[in-house]
Amino acid sequence: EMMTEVGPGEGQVNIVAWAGYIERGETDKAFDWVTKFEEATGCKVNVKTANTSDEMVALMNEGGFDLVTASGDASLRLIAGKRVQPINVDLIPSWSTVDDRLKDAPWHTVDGVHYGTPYMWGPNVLMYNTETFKEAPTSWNVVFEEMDLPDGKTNKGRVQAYDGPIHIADAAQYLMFHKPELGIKSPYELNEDQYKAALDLLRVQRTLVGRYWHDAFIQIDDFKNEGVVASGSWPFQVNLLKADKAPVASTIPQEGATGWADTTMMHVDAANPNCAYLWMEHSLASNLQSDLSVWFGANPSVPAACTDGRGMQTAEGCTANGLDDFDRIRFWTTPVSKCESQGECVPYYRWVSDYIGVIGGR
Amino acid sequence: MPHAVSFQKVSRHFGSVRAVDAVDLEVEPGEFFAMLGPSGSGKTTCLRLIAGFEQPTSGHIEIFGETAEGVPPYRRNVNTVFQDYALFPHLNVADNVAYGLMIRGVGGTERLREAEAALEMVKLPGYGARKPGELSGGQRQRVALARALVNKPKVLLLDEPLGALDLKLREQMQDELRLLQKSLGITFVFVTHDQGEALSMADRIAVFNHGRIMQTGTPEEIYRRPKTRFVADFVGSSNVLSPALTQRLGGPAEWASLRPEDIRLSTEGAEAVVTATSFLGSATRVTLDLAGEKLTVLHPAGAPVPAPGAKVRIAWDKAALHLMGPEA
Amino acid sequence: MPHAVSFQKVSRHFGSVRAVDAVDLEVEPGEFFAMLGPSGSGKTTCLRLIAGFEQPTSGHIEIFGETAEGVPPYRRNVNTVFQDYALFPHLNVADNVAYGLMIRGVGGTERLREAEAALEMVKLPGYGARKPGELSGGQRQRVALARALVNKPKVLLLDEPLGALDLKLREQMQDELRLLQKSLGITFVFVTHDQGEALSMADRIAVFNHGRIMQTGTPEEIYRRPKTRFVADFVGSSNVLSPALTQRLGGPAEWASLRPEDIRLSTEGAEAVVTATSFLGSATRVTLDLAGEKLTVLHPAGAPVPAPGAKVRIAWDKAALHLMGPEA
Amino acid sequence: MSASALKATAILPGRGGIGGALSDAFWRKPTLLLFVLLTPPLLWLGIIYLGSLFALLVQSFFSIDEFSGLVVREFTLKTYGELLRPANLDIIVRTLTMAALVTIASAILAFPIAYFAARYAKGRWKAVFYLGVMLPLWSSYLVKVYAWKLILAKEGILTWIFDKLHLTVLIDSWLALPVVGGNSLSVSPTGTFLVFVYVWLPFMILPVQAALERVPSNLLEASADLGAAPRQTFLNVLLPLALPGIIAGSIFTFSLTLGDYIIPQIVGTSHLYIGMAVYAHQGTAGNIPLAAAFTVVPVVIMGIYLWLAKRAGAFDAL
Amino acid sequence: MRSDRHTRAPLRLKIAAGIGLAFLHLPILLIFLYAFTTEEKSYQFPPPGLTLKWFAVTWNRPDVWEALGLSVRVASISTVVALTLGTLCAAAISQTRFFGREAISLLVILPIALPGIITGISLRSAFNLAEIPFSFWTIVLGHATFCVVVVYNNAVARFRRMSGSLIEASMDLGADGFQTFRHVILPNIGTALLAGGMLAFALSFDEVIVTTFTAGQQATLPIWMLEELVRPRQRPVTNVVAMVVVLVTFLPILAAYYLTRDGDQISGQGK
Ligand SMILES: Nc1ncnc2c1ncn2[C@@H]1O[C@H](COP(=O)(O)OP(=O)(O)OP(=O)(O)O)[C@@H](O)[C@H]1O
Ligand SMILES: Nc1ncnc2c1ncn2[C@@H]1O[C@H](COP(=O)(O)OP(=O)(O)OP(=O)(O)O)[C@@H](O)[C@H]1O
Ligand SMILES: NCCCCNCCCN
Ligand SMILES: [Mg+2]
Ligand SMILES: [Mg+2]
Repeated sequence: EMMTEVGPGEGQVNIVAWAGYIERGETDKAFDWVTKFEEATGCKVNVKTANTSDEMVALMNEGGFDLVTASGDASLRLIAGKRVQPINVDLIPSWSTVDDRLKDAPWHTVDGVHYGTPYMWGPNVLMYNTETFKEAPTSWNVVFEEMDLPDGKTNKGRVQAYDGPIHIADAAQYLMFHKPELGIKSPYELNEDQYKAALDLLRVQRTLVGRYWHDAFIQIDDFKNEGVVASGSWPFQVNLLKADKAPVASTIPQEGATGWADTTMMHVDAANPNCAYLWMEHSLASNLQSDLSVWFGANPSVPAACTDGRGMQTAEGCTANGLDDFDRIRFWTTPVSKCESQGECVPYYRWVSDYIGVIGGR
Repeated sequence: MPHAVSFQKVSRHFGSVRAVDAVDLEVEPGEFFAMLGPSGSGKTTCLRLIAGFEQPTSGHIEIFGETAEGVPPYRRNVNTVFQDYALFPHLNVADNVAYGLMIRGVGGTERLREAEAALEMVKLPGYGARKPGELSGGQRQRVALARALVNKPKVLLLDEPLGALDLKLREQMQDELRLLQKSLGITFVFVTHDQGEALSMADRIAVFNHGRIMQTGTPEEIYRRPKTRFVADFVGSSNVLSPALTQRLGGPAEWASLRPEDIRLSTEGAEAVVTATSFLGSATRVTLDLAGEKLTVLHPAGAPVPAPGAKVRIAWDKAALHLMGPEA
Repeated sequence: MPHAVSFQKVSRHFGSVRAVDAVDLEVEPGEFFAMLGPSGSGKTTCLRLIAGFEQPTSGHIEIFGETAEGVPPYRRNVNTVFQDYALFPHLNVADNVAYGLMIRGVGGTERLREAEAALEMVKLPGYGARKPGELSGGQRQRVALARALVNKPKVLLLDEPLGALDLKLREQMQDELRLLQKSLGITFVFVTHDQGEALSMADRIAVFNHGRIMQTGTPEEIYRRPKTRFVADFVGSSNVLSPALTQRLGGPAEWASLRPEDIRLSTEGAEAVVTATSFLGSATRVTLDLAGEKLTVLHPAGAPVPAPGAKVRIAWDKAALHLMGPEA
Repeated sequence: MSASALKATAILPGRGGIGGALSDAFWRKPTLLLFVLLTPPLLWLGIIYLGSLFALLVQSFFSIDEFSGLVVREFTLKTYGELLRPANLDIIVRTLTMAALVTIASAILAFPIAYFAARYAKGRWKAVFYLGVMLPLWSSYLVKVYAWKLILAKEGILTWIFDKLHLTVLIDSWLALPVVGGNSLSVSPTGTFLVFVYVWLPFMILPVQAALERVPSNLLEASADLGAAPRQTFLNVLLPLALPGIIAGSIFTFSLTLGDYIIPQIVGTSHLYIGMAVYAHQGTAGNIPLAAAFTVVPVVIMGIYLWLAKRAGAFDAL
Repeated sequence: MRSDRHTRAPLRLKIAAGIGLAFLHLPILLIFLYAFTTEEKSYQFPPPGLTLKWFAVTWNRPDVWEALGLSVRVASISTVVALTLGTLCAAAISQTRFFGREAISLLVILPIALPGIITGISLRSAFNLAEIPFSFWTIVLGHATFCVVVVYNNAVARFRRMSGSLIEASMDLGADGFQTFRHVILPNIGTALLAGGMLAFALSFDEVIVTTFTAGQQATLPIWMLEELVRPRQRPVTNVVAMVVVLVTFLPILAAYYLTRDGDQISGQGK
């Protein structure tokens, strides 16, 4: 049921996307990669913002959308649930320009079949307040363990964590570094003991966190108005806060970082398949990759976007965003029970309910 | 000429309640007919059967010779003056009165003219522009009357129309209503539980109890020759004598009634003890204990009133003792 | 012994309305005192001044010799039976009656016992568990009475307590109330606009009009010797004769009152025309036209009733003509 | 007049036409009228609304496939097992506690306003009170909630005011309390509570005022007459008689708190409430069966609540 | 009229009522204040400066008009539906007696007594099951469902106060069922329907939760506000919108108050 040709556009395309992924110049006039597309193709772009991978899966399960910018922890679920359709890369002329590291990435390629076009990837950084931290913190411990921060005050109530079960992986990665005896190979593949250790760490974190962040913009607000000084975050928030002249910066501490690599995937029942294909091509072929990587502070899936001058990105910018750190980042992926590294792992559904429990104080 | 209203074995039951129970009734054209009876005796239900708000459970109703069953109220040439007047609060007095004409499609000026004429008839000329809320109880009652009369109904039904008025106003309205009825010649069927009102106003009275008619007759008949203990008791606070007492007083062993105003305090006759006296203005009511039964005497004004506890003798005209048979 | 209630030049004004206007009043201990008057004449306001719901604009009030101004209702040993009873709908009958005791901290069993005793007194034993909504009007009235009496007040105020009851029940309650008052010896102050009620129940009556007391006296005084036209007219439907008519009939040129029951249809005397007759049961009311003035005669039962239009002559005892002076 | 009155017939012809015929039919068969009246609302509420509700509740007996997140349509009690896990019981208890506290606080705050409006405010003042309650009801719920965020934030208005008054210590010591405290007012259960009370308060005032307006003033006089001081009258007469109104209002405050997910998300500590849990399981996690199982909780609670309220006569006061 | 037996309120009551009203209104004044702030990204207190420019900005934002238009249309249609269903139900309940009356009054109250999120997700999952795509009408369906009750309550209360004999009086005077409805029932319950309708409109106009579940991709004003508040572009614009809504509704609320008050007086005059 893969499409074999792209016909004329249907007039619109409905996309589920992460905050900051699809901009039409409303927040900042300079960042607009939608208007020209709409003018050129006649496909009006409707965006529904989702805050977590789970929301994306839920929205796609419910239907009514053509495309989704799914991260690795959502993409495989969508494929397994038959919510997305195989992509005919022959209908996307710019496919060849895609980063080779991403072309056959396992989070969108199953049994050699492609289920989407790579969109963008990047790390989950540690955002911090530069007035509190004169120097960048070197460890994630500022958000995991109770301590006094450089300004002499405790970190209690002044740090945040992501309100999504996938944050368990951040804890696991922290333990990988600090408790090698647990034998964690991948933060997404945890046996019962490793999993328990991660939850225990998160329970400590709960005592430090006043409010978890769920929405990028609310996190921005909390950094401004609620005295939050450190949190796992996305480069996007860092960029926006900096633009508002807020005293923040970001870093990837010694333990490394989890990250995301997102794929534009198409719904099995997409009502607007032609516009969807046109968008996928647009996402690789235009200024989009370049501007997006500046705007969000992450890396394009088309390496040429760093250098070919179609958008604002530069080679230095790409390097700063970590284009060369691909191998250091552990990309979000859905934990499954039959895991490669140790046979039997705690599956994702338990992550979901247990993380709710941890936030609830259990 | 057919009867104005005729009931043939009409019953109206609500579940197990026999509100109206096999009633035969005839109201003559042009008559002022009163239905009298205690609360819950079925008077209102009878009226509603005539108006068409209730359907008989069984029996047959005719209005001026025409079958009434199955005819909705709005097709009966019969109008009602409701106990609470039921004036339309959103319409002014003139529009209230003209309502029936408006429904029948009478034009604006024409119907307002007729409404004004009707208001004049009830002595409320020039009140047309007021809202019902701005009228006193008696005035509202007249508007309700005008609203019904303007339609020239063949029968006018009135459900305790004077119940809410105070004494003075009530007496005045009684006189006016009667005058109006006589001058218009419309058949009035009038419901009341006030025996005085029924006696003073009606040409004929039907006394109701438990959904049945106990007696029908002129006020004099009802008052002087009650057929049953109930009627004697209910109409004017009569003394009802048990067969034993009647016999003791020299009559046959039958139930009897003896009007308080027919008893004289005298020097001879049966002896009784005064238990209470109560000044009524035009007379004094003296309550006696006669051989263990209570007896009321209406003692004319002027004469000296015996004190409670005094022994008195009582007398009456033979004719005043009305016999009702051994089983009344 | 001080007066039970004493008003000295008491006024209560609402803005420009003089609800009570410089009233002097004395109620004696143990008396059954009635306040009679038309609607809006200030009776309720007087009662509320005694109960403490209103404060006088000027003047002085004493209750059993103690100054009442400034004392809140809940500190006056006076209880009220409200016109619409004001029973607490959320409490059952027993708790309603026991309310005052509960407030005073009387224990549960004790106060329920007393409440039951009070209910017995008003002939409602065993009704304690019902809610007020499940009682008839007369029963509610009795509960309100029991609720007030259980506190053994020094003065009991009753604001038209029988107004909402129907005729039969009203008469019965009148008798019961009087008996109760006499047996308990509590001072009753009773408001009514029904002259019959006031006459038959009270030891003394104050007749109100426009916020002022027109006359105070025993029922007989009020009825037979009204001081003013207003009193004569309001108390019992008396004939009020203009000075001109009085003179024509052989009296001085003064206002006079002449009771309908004191007039006889006779063969001699002034000539008048019958305009209407109305059967009252114990008598017939005959309306006459005498030289253009309306005159009512109470014609005893039994005697033949003249037809409307007939010419009759009328007579009365000299003493029956009550003169009220040229300016009454 | 009398002559023409005697000429007319006693029974008049009908109006004719469809209207006339229909009117006659309705009169003859009142059940037909009842049927016509009730069909549209029953179709809408009885079939569509209750049908949907029922369909949702049925889904609580399904489960989801753990990997793909798709609903497995087979009967199971597994989802209820999940609902009864301690973390979820926490959510239920937390929500019920909050709803109860919000309801009580609203009642306490609403009473004086309603009482004043019902008994003392007259003429223009009555209108002022009416507007005073209706306007907040008409102002955007969301904007109000965000205004509170502004008020309660660590860098917010309350802090600013208390700072100017040199009373910051008051806020700080309150925030230091366990359970109710937190990092700042807007990140504490206290904040959530305040905003809930604020937003639902008008829903309590209106029915309480209606109930108080229906208390005849002579009952209060009767109470005073029987010796009750104002406080005793309040406790023994006014409060019991206003109770149906309070219950009617509490239907709103309680149920709105039970289901709201926006307020605790914007002002709160990330601890879940039932509304948030339902929203998260439905929207974020796509776990419709668990979301449905969660909704059973308010449905059961409100069912019992409504039944009790109906018995207390609260529906008349709504 | 002597409802005013108590002339003066106790001071403590006045203070408590005053505090309550202040609590209700100070945050609203704040909303008004921030409609004029010069700071556009985030709020700070006190505002750095005041300006009127946001009114112009708001006026020129097409998304505001779109959302407003949708909200007005949804609320109007929902109100019409609620008026119809609520009046029918109220008429049936108060004019007739039948088995299941109690159940119906419960049924009508249920949608507002159950949290909105339940109404929302029930309808949403029903739409899914029935494969009904989201549309204007799915929003109306959700809103009208919980609006019925406010109309119903107002109408039932008015019916209860309306003397039962009015309808009989009308029929007695020759008006059939439809004429009676047109000339007596409607004028008498009119103001109650108006008040109920206004409340229904208000509820619908401001509903977030049910809309979230039944709107799909459409943005009513509250949904627009939610988006705007979470991801602010020009923060004061939301305040301007909120403020204008309050001011624009001021007069109709006042009008409804006087209308229904008069209605109560008329129907309460029966003594
Ligand atoms: N619609 C009804 N449903 C059930 N019972 C009814 C109905 N209408 C009347 N009844 C009962 O029928 C009986 C007669 O009622 P009706 O109203 O005719 O009495 P009434 O003589 O007019 O009394 P009142 O003087 O109190 O008005 C009463 O017992 C009453 O309760
Ligand atoms: N609170 C008040 N405010 C203004 N006017 C009042 C008030 N209370 C009574 N009045 C007026 O004072 C006058 C006397 O009223 P009051 O209630 O004492 O009369 P009443 O004799 O009891 O009449 P009714 O027989 O109608 O009960 C009336 O004109 C009344 O309108
Ligand atoms: N004024 C808006 C508050 C939202 C209330 N919504 C009630 C709907 C309940 N289903
Ligand atoms: Mg009756
Ligand atoms: Mg009075």
